[in-house]
This record gives sequence, C-alpha cells and structure tokens, in this order.
Amino acid sequence: MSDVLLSIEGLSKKFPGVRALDGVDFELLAGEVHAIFGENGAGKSTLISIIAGAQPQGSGIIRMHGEELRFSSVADARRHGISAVFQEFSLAPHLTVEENLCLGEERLHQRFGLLQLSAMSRHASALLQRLNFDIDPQRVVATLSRAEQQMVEIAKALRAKLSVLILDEPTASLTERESEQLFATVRSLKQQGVGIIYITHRIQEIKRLADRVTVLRDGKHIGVVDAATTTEAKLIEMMAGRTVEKIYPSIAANPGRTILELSQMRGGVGIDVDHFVAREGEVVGVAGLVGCGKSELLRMAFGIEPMKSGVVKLDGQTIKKPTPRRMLDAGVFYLPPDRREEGLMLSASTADNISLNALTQQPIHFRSGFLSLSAERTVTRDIGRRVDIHPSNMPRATALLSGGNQQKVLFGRGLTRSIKLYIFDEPTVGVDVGTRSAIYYLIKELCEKGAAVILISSDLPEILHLSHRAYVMRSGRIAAEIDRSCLTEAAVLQHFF
Amino acid sequence: ANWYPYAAEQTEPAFSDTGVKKPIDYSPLPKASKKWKLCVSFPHMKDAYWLGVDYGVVEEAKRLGVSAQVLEAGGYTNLNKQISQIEDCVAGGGQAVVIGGISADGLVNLVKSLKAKNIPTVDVINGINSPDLTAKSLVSFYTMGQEAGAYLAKKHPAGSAKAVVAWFPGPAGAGWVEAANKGFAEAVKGSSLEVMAPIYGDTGKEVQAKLVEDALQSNPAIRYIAGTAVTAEVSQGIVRARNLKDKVQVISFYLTPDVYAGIEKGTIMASPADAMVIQGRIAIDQAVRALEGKDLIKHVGPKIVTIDKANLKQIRRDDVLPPASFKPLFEVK
Amino acid sequence: MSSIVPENNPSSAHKSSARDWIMKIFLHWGVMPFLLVIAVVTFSLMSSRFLTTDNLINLFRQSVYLVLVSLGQMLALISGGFDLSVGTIVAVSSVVSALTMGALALSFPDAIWLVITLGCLAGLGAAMLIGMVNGAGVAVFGVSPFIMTLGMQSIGFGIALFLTAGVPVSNLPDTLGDVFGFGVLLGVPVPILMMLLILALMFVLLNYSAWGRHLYAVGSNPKAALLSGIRVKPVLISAYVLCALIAGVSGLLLTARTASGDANLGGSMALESIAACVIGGVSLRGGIGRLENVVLGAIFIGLVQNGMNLAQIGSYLQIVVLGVLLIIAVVFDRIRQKRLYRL
Amino acid sequence: MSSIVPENNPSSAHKSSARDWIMKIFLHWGVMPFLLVIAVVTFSLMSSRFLTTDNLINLFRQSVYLVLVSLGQMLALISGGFDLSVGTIVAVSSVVSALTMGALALSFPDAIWLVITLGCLAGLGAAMLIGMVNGAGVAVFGVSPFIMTLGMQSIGFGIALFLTAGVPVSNLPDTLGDVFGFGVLLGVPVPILMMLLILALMFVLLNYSAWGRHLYAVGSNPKAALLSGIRVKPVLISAYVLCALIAGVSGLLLTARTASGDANLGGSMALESIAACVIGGVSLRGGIGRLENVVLGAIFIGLVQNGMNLAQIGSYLQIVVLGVLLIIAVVFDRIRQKRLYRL
Ligand SMILES: Nc1ncnc2c1ncn2[C@@H]1O[C@H](COP(=O)(O)OP(=O)(O)OP(=O)(O)O)[C@@H](O)[C@H]1O
Ligand SMILES: Nc1ncnc2c1ncn2[C@@H]1O[C@H](COP(=O)(O)OP(=O)(O)OP(=O)(O)O)[C@@H](O)[C@H]1O
Ligand SMILES: [Mg+2]
Ligand SMILES: [Mg+2]
Repeated sequence: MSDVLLSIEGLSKKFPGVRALDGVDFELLAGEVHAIFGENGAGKSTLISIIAGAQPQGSGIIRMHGEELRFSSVADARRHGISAVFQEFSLAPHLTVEENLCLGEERLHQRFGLLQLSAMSRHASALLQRLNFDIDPQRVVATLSRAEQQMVEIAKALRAKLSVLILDEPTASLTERESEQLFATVRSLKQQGVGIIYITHRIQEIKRLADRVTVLRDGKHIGVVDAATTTEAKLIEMMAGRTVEKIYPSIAANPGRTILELSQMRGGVGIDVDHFVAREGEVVGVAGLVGCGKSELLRMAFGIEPMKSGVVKLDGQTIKKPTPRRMLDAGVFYLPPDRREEGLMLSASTADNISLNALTQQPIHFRSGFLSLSAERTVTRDIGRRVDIHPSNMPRATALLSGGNQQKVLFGRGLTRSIKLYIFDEPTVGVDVGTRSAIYYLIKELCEKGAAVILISSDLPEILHLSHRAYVMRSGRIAAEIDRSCLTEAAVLQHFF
Repeated sequence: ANWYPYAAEQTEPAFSDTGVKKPIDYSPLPKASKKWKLCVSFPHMKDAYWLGVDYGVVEEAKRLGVSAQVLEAGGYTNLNKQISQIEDCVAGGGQAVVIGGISADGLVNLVKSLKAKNIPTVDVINGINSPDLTAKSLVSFYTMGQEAGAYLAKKHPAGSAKAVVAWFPGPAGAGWVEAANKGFAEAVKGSSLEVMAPIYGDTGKEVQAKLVEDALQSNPAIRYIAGTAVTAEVSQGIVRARNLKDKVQVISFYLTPDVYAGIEKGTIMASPADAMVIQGRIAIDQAVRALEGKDLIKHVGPKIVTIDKANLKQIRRDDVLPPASFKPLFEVK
Repeated sequence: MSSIVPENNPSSAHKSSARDWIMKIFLHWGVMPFLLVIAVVTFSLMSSRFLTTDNLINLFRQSVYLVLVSLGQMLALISGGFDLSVGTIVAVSSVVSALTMGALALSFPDAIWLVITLGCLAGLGAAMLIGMVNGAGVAVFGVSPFIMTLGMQSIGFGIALFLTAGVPVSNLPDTLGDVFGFGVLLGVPVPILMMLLILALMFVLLNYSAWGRHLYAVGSNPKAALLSGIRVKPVLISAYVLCALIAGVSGLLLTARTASGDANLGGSMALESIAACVIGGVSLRGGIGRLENVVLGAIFIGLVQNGMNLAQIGSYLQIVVLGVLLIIAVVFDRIRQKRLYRL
Repeated sequence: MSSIVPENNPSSAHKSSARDWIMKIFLHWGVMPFLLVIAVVTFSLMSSRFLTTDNLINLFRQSVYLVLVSLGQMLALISGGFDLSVGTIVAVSSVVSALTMGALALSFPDAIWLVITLGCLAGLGAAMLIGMVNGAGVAVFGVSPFIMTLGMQSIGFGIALFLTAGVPVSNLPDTLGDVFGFGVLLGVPVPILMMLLILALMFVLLNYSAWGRHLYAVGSNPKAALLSGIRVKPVLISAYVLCALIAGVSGLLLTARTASGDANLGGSMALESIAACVIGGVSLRGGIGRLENVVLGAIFIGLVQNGMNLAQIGSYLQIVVLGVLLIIAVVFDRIRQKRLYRL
C-alpha cells in the first residue's frame, strides 16, 4: 500500500507576471486518494496539468516509481498511466460521445492504419456501461447538459488502464446522484491500487474521500496533513493563512411584500410550475437534480429562455413579455451560472465589466446622452471596495483574474443599480472557501437590506444553511416547498428522486 | 448611316506578328442567310471599353439578323471561368464563337477543341496565339501603346529638350498591359523623352489616382502622364487641383467616353482610338462569313487614328465609342 | 466522422411520412439537395440543352477545379481556420510548374514525361511551401488564419508575378494539355478521374483515419484536443499543407487545361471555395464539415453558373443571383445546425 | 472604454527605464508606432521627397478614403463580425449619388447645392439600405457575417453594374469635385476635414456613449451583453448601418475626387480595411479595438504604399512587402494580446 507512485520535488512554474508554482513538493501513494486544497489561483490546476503533461514543466523533478520523467505531452503522460479530468472540459463539442471517448487513442487496423470503427464503438459503450452512466454514445456532445458532459469527461479519463487518476473539481457541476456514482468509482479504483489526485473546494468531499491533503497557497506548498484527523477549521486556516470563523452567516429573515410571483409557467424542456413566489427580505433556495429545470424556470422568468405560457408578476405588476432589459429596469438581477460563457467580457477591464449594466443609468449616463467616465470610475471603485476586489485589478482584463475574483466582479455588477430581486444561479461554482464565505456575507447584506434573493444551487449545504424557504424541483415541476424549520438534508433529498 | 465601308488594315500573312499591314476598305455581308447562333465572350463588362465592343457586336448581330449570347467572365483573373462560359454556350447550341481573350496562351487548347468540333472561332480585341483560329479582328495593344508613344515622341525628337513621362500601363500581368507597355517603350526609344519605370496598378480609379499623385510627388519634373484611360480620367482632376494645367499633359493609350470628353474639353491631350465598336462589328461579320462558307479576310483591324483636339470633329463617334444611352445587352434574340 | 442524429428523432417507426423524410434529408444533407433539385428543374425548363449528357459532362469537367480547391479549403475550415491564399497557391503552382517544364524541355526535349513529372513536382513543392508557411504561422506563431493567409496571398501573388514578369508562361509540352487538360480515359475526362481519385483518398483520410478525427477535434475545440493528447500543431500544419497540395493539383490541372502558367489564375478561387464549403454546410467556426456536401456545394455553384449561361441570363443578374443563393443557403444551414447542435 | 493594463505592472515606481517605456507604448499602442517610425526613417532615406509637407498632406488626403472605410469596418469587427461588403457600399453610394445628381442637374441646373445635397443623401440612403440588410441578416437571421456580407457584396456589385451599365457616370457638377474632391479650407484639404469631423464623432460615440460601450460588450460576449439588459440585435444592426454610412461617405468623397460614379470603386477596400484594422490591433474575435490605432493602421498602409511609390519600388515587390508587413504586425499583436488578455 505505501508504494510511492509519484513524487515531486521543488516544482516551480512561472507565467508572464505570475509565479503559479513555487517549489512545490508532492507525493502520491498507490491506492491513495490525495486531495489538493487551496484558494482560487493557488496553483492546483497548474500543478496537475504539469503532472498530466498538459503544460511544460518549469524547474523541479517529477519521479514515477522512482524514475525521473519529463512529460512532453498529454499523450506521453498517458503512456505512463497518468490520466486526468481537467477543470476545463477536454471534449470536442461537435463529435459524438463515442468519438470523444476514443479521441487521441483511436484504435487502428494493424495493416492499413485505418480506424477500427466498430471496435471503438463497442469499447465506448462498454466503458459507459461499466461506469453506470446512462448516456447514448451516438449523441453529439454539444447537445449534452453540462453534467452529462462531465460524466463523459470522467469516462474518458478511465478509458485505458491507469495508475494515476487526476480529478480537478469533478463534482462542480454534478449533483448528489452523479457524485455518488463518481465516489463509488473512485473507491473501486483505489482498491485496485490506483493513486488518485483529487481537487475540490468542498470540504465534505475531502472528509469523505481523501486519505491525505496537500494544501497550497500562492503557489507555495503549505503542508501535508492527514484527512481523517485534521479539522475543517484547521484546513481552512492553512488554506487562507487566517482563520475563517464561520463560512455560513446566519441571515435574518424578514419577509415582506411579494416581489416575484410566477404562475402557470410552461415551456422549455418540460417546465410545468404552477406557483412560485419570492418575497423581500428572504432567501429562497431552489434545489434539485441536474437538469431538473431549476435554472430554466427562472431563466424563463428573466426572459432568456423561451416561455410557452405563464404569468410573471413583479411587485404585483404583470410583465407582459419578459426580456432581460425589462426585468433589469424593473429591478431584477440575474447572475448566470457560467461566468465565462454568459457573464464576463473577458477582454474588457474589471471596471468595464462591473459598470456594464449601469451605462444607461444615472449617474454614469448624463442627461445629455453622454457618459461620465469620472462618475463611472467612482461607482466602480466603490463597488470594488464593497466586494473586495483589489484596486490594482480594476484596469486589468478580467481574463487575468482568478476564478473567485471573476465571480466577485459579477456580483459587483449587481450592485450598480437599485435591485429588488437577486437571482443567483450557482453563485459559488469553483469558488474557494474564503471567497465563498465573502459571497455569503454579501448575500446576507443584500437580503437584510430588504432585497429578495433567489438562490439556485446544486450545492446542498449552501441551500440548507442560507435559505429561509426552499423549493425542490423534479423533472420541471415543483416537488416540494420546504420552510426553514423543516429544512434538513433528508427532507430535501427525499424530494429529489 | 452605315458604318461601312470602313478604313481598315489587313495583315499578311494572316496571324503573323511581323506581317505587313495593307490598307483596305472593309465591307460586311448585307444580311446573314440564316439565323445563326453566336457566342461572344468578354473578359468583363465593367468599363466603357468592353461596353463599346458589346455595342458593336450587338448592333452587327442585329443588322445581320443572327442571334448572339454575350458572356463576361468578371475580370482578368477569371480565365477558367471564361473557358467554362464558352464551353457552356457551345453546349447550349452556339455555332460560332467570338472571343475577347483573357489570356493569349491560356485559350489555345480551347480554340483547338472548338476547331475539332468544327466551330469557327474569331479572336477579337485581345489576341490569342493559336493557329486554329478562323479569323482575327483586332489591332494589337502593342500598336496602341506604340501609337501613344509615337505621338509623344514626335513632339520631342532626339536632340530636343528632355521631358519626363510617367507611364501607367495598368495591372501587372494582364496581357494587354504588357503588350502596350512594350509598344510604348519601343516607340519612345531614340526620342528625347525620359520615361520612368512603368507604374503598374489596378485600373480602379482610387488606385490610379493614388499612383498618379505619388508619381507627381516623387518627380516634379514630370511633363506627361501617359497610361490607361482610367489614369487619364483621374489625372484631369489632379492636374487641375495642383495647378499644373500648363505644365503637365495627359495622354491615354485607348479611348473611353470620358477620355473623349476630356479631349473635347482640352484636359486630355490625345488618345489613339482603336474603334472597338468596329472591331466588334467585323468579328461578327467574320464569324457569319465563316459559318456561311463565304470568303473572309482572316486578319484585319480598323485603322488606328490618334485623336486629339485637332481631328476630333472628323471622327464619327459611334464608330469609336458606344453611344451614351447604350446599356449592355447580353443577348440578341 | 459518423453522421449525426438529431436528438428528437422523429418517431417514424410506425409511419414515416413525407415530412419526416424531408426533415431527415435536410438534417443530414442540408438544403443542398433541395436547391439542386430546384435548380435542375428550373434550368431544364429554361434551356432544353441543360439536361444533356454532353452538358453534364461539360459541367463536371468545369467543376473539377473548384471542387478540388474547395476540398482543400474544407480542411482549413474544419481545422477552425481559413485559407484565403488558395487562389495564389493555384497561381504559384501553375507558374512554377510551367517554368520548370519550360526550362527542362530545353535540356531533355525527348523525355516529355520526365519533364512533365518534374514540372508537376516542382509546382506541388511550391504549393507545399506556401502551405507550410501558412500552417506554421497559424499553429506556431498563433497568427489568425484570416490574416496569415491573406498576407500569403499577397506575397505569393507578388512572387508569381515576379517569376513570370507578368507574362503567362507558354510553350509547354503539348502532351500535358492533351492528357491532363482534355484527355479522356474509359470515356471519362482525365480531370474528372483525377478528382475522383483525390476524393476517394480524402474520404478515407477524413472518415477512416486518426488524422481525420484529430482534425475535426482540433477544429471543434483546440484546447480539448490538446488535453486529449492530440498534437495540435502538427495537425494544423498538415491541414494547411494538404489544403495547399490539393489546391496545387488544381493549379496543375488548370495549367494543363490552359496550356500556360499564369499568375492570374485562381483569382476568385478563395472566396468561391469558401462559398462552396459554406453552402455545403461547413461551419466557419471549425469542427463541422462533410466531404460529400462540399462536393455538392462546389458542383452546385458550377451548375448554377452553367445553367444561367445556358439560359442566357445576363452577367449582372448572375452576380446578384449568386449572392442571394449564398445567403439563402446559409440561413437554412443555421436552422439545421441549431437543430443538430443547439448552437 | 477604459484602457487595459497588463498583469505585472512593471514596478516602475522607482526607476522607469527605457525598456519599460517601450513596453508601455507597445502594450498600449501595439507595434504600429514602431513600424511607423521604421517606415518613416527608411523612406526618408530612400527618397528625399518623402518627408516634405507637400507629400505628407498628399499622403493624408489619399488615406482619407481608407481611413473612413476602416473606421466602419472597425465597428463591424468590434461587434464580432466582418463587413466584406464595404467595397460594394462605396461603389453603390458612388453610383447612386452620381446618377441622382445627373438626373437632378437636368431639372434644376441652377440649384447646384440642392442637387449635390440630394445626390449625397440618395447615396447615403442606398448605403444605409445595404447596411440594414447586412445587420438584419446577421442579427435577426443569425447568418455568419462573413457570408452575409460576402453575399451582399456580390448583390450590391451586380446592382451597381446594372445601374451604370458598366460605364462610369460622369457629367457631375464641377462644384462637387472642386469642393469635396480638391477643395481646401483654412489650408487643409476638405476631405481631411471631413475625416476629422467623422473621427471626432466616432470617438465620442465609442468612448462616451452607452451605445459604444454596448457595442464592445456585444462583441466581447453577446450572451453577457444580453443578460446585462443590452438589446443585442439593435446594437448589431446599428453597427452595420453605421459602418455602411461611413463607407458611403467614403464613396461620396471618392465620387467627388474622381468626378464620376463608378461601380468599380472600392474593389480592394474590404480586404485593405480589414488589414488596417488588424494592424491597428482590432481583434477578429470581437470586443477589442481602439479608434486611434485603426486610424494609424490605415495611415500606415497608405504611408507604406506612398513611400514605396516615391522610392520607386517595383509593383511586384510592393505586393510582397505589404503581405509581409501584415503578417509581422499580427505576430506582434498576438504577443501583445497575450500579455493583456491571455487570449
Ligand atoms: N496560461 C496561463 N497564463 C498565465 N497565468 C496563468 C495561466 N494559467 C494559470 N495562470 C495563473 O497561475 C495561477 C494559478 O492558477 P491555477 O489555475 O493553477 O489555480 P487553481 O488553484 O487551479 O485555481 P482554481 O481553484 O480557481 O481552479 C493563477 O494566478 C492563474 O491566474
Ligand atoms: N445546452 C443544453 N443542451 C441540451 N440540453 C440542455 C442544455 N441546457 C439545458 N438542457 C436541458 O434542459 C433541462 C433543464 O436544464 P436546466 O439548466 O434548467 O437544469 P438545472 O436543473 O439548472 O441543472 P444544472 O444543475 O445543470 O444547472 C435539462 O433537461 C437539461 O438537460
Ligand atoms: Mg483550478
Ligand atoms: Mg442550472
């Protein structure tokens, strides 16, 4: 068992302007789940992408089974039995599931060097079956939901015999059931003596799965600890370099007027919701399995998904045909789940990103029709302070910021206008614990100032700790509405399936 | 009034570069014996020059009572398209072909295959180097360039004061451009003219305008601007705007309506006229003669006159240019 | 690449109505079949000579050059790029092969086939060189393909003009034109045979080789391809090289047809080949494109031009019609891709 | 839009060395300033006439047309699209305005200014129409801008040819050329004044209006823009319309300069304007582009052509040089954008 599979000494990596890794040591035993824990931008992904051959190595030594190696490509690392599920998907969207599962390791006829199409097809189906993933191998990846894509991604990593498996936030877009499936797979691989490197921001997962934890901060190696014996608080302290007292704040419930009222909502992929309300001064959670339509319902209300029928009432007034512009003007803010896809203008500065939806508003917009750049600077600087973005980041392209900071930029955008209702769709995906806590406190502040907050999340603890009331959705319908007093894990989960 | 008999020049032996030119009076058939179907192919129909040929072709087809389809390939880079169009037209029942060729050599194989199908082929305006042609109705651009050069050279015989000429032959690589370039260069040899290196460029107006301005900028000694009709057309304004009217004179090596107007106004000094209308007319007549088995003059072209203010009145405009109201016709039924 | 089945497969087990069939054809082949049918019917009505064997062979022979260049272009497009320099490649390969043949013919006047072979190799070599520079610029230096190939187009054209001093190179061996320009083998024109050969090779390469798969993957998502262990740069470079080679073959065939090496050949090829690909359903964003459809697209363009010529439609109108057709084809393709990929 | 700084702000508080300065200029302005300096030095050495006031004014006046079209093109590029039809727009506005003036001049031979005004309005109206069709195709029907504008280019060209029958429309009022073609006001040529006016308007529009910022947002990430309450379709359509209008103005100025309405105007404008934008650091992926740099880019192209003409560099070599410069500029721009945006 204590066979050292992989050992790393003094690994460093520089990007123009950043030292992503600074003399990091790491060791992986056979049959071990070794978690890597750290803030956004700590260098976790960089570390594993070097191990997986996706990035050239800086200085430092990588040994496998005691032999010093340097991987020149992903294929090279694969030949040594190292396989990874990256944070960014490595699927070609226009190819089918089957084609993706064999991508880069196609089987060829010995004689002509041509593809063995049927053998590859069989291999792919068998792989999906073995993992219990219910996905049609003939489907084009672009038509899969994010969760299904994640499953394909995992299957792809397991397609060949391996000795090291790397998982970079594999559960970020999975919910309980798929996660459980993944955990089972991880345990069985562990049994077979595979070493697993596991990156996650969810401490519960570390507790459940990991044997040891390596903590990184600012590209530096902080320490290796035993997962079973180290407390949560200790881990967070190591990660953040300070103590974080309470991740989840307690939010005072003070429900008032009904702000949003949805009735008879039909449309999309089988949404069928009769009644949904959110009131000022409360946090309404929306939970459910992947693909149950929890995003879609509110995206329909916000006017970004087509709606067959339904009535959207805001502050008692019916909004005829919701569009994002109308909803914003009426005081509704929607924070999309995928910040790179739908949220940020990556090539624009942080300040420009923050002020984006306030350009038609006072004080930035003069009555003359022109913009006041100085007013804009004031507004964005103040907001930057509120959401804790360092001033030096304001003129930088958001592409350069860490994931957590990017998320804060999106939150900042919600503070530029007077908003009555905030809809947060997966607000903490891929965000480290420290930032996540900051986001929770921000939600508290907004809610206690009287705004209505809708929290759509696949992260169950988040729903449980923050919401005053929660809807659980199942296949496009509302399966239950649960009040804070009854809001327990069991109560919610029971309505999931 | 009829256009014929027209003062023309027959080349003998036919199709020879070095043949002797013999002045003749060209007269066409009075009427075709039958409604033949002709295919006429041009490099493009984007300027007044080819419009003039079109006019000649269409008018002559109407006069003779034959039908014609006029095709244009869209520009001098579309040799392949020209070949395809001719093939298409023949496939569509064309009995004789008149070609204003994009390339002198590139159509040789096509002409050969047309001959194999017994389809008479007449070379109009541009020149094709094929022995399989039935007839040629053209004056070479070599001669046009030469005429323009000679006009200038006559004003500055050897020994007289030096005069600098900026020379804009047109787009690099086009057959007619290189031919005119050669003719011009030969004509000015031995005179006291000093010709700058040829300044190539597309015959778009903005391109030529820029080239002319830069040339004037680079060499203030320039006395003559010689070049394509487009060059001449844009030069009028530039010369006027720079107050060079008394110093710089403009000459084109072929005629368009705007050049004609420029000569009338005095802003352009002169231009050889190749009577493209007549070339088109003769080509049609030759094609019909070939179809009917009548004897034809195999290699002929209208006599080139260099037009300037002095002789402008003696030329019949409709012989050298399309009438102002003429719109391109692609079909004669 | 296997063909794609739309998600909501019409439940046609029990009753496969005409609508379902049309939808199926549309999703698989795009609007091309419909436009083709409409075009063929229209032109047959307008000209009795349109639907004759003679004219059809004629049409196919004319389309060879555009089909080939479009095939090359397709590779560049699938890889997520562009090749605006295909026209220049046609010209350069034509000029270089003609010059080589001309020079060699003087030294070896009897070994015609040797001369032709070496000439063709020289032409293809020149084409390959341009392809390699394109590929290196795109893959290694990360220059946007649009600009890289636009720049190369300019450079190549300048060089071709320089090499020929602007005058087409003639005096090529007659055999060249007789065989590759107008030759007929087993009743089929040689250019068509050459095209079929290349088509077959390409079909295998795209659908039954790892390289083909990798090309689609690179175009679909280059980062993903890299993370899947595909060596993206070699794939990209080879795509541009192959594109250039095929365009080079087209250049050689055109040289044979016109019996001259001409720097002005291929002027409109770049845009026409992109149009053919797009009409054939190739995505400008990479990753999507099927060989059969591209061939149809290129032939369609040839067919429309041929039909309009036969129907004696004036050139100005022809220009307008082509523009309108291009837009129509793409509007429908949008609808189709939305159905297929939820883009 | 505020300008962007790279991540590792050189810690230049204490000592701002020359290298830091160069880097700063490079990151803010791109390679353009360096290339300009090199070009100016080279050409001054090669031709004593290059650096004369006369020639510089000459150069600026010549550049006006490309600068304007590039400005329009920039809007299309920032929005994440393309406009390949700018050349056609130039031609159509030229032809329509010339025809209108010609017709009106007959009816109102004395009211020259009325004739000119109406003619210009007609030309701009035609340009706007094309822009609206482009915009509608892109925004409403989701046609890829490349294809949409390529199709419109073809359609517009066909129409312009049809309208003029291929013959330039002349007999325009002399006043037009005297004022807008060659006129001088306060010592500055009128075309340059017109350009400066439009530049100023555009500068305000892009940097000090919500529309400008929305345009950048739409190009940068259309989905994010939509979620931020920006009406994406109207912004896109207006970008194409504005692009067409500016190209139309360029067409009118060219008409004035050449004293004729010509369907062949603007043939090379589409690619040249894209080149100018890209050299000026506009991203082909949308969302990035600064007016000042585009102006520099367009003037740079004009300057290189002018310099080479003055230095009497052969035309063939000029073509090659332009291609090489284009590629070099983009290679450096890649480096810069990597530093700034990690794209
Ligand atoms: N390609 C790159 N170029 C420049 N800098 C990079 C690059 N990739 C990562 N970085 C920087 O390196 C640092 C480490 O990034 P990395 O992605 O490894 O963080 P992480 O720990 O995985 O964060 P997260 O939890 O958000 O995934 C960050 O500051 C990041 O901005
Ligand atoms: N891009 C897409 N392609 C195909 N199906 C999709 C896509 N986006 C959503 N769906 C489907 O639409 C339905 C509802 O999606 P929605 O995003 O509302 O789910 P969700 O409950 O929010 O799940 P998630 O946790 O993934 O956000 C699901 O069946 C999902 O698979
Ligand atoms: Mg990471
Ligand atoms: Mg969701």
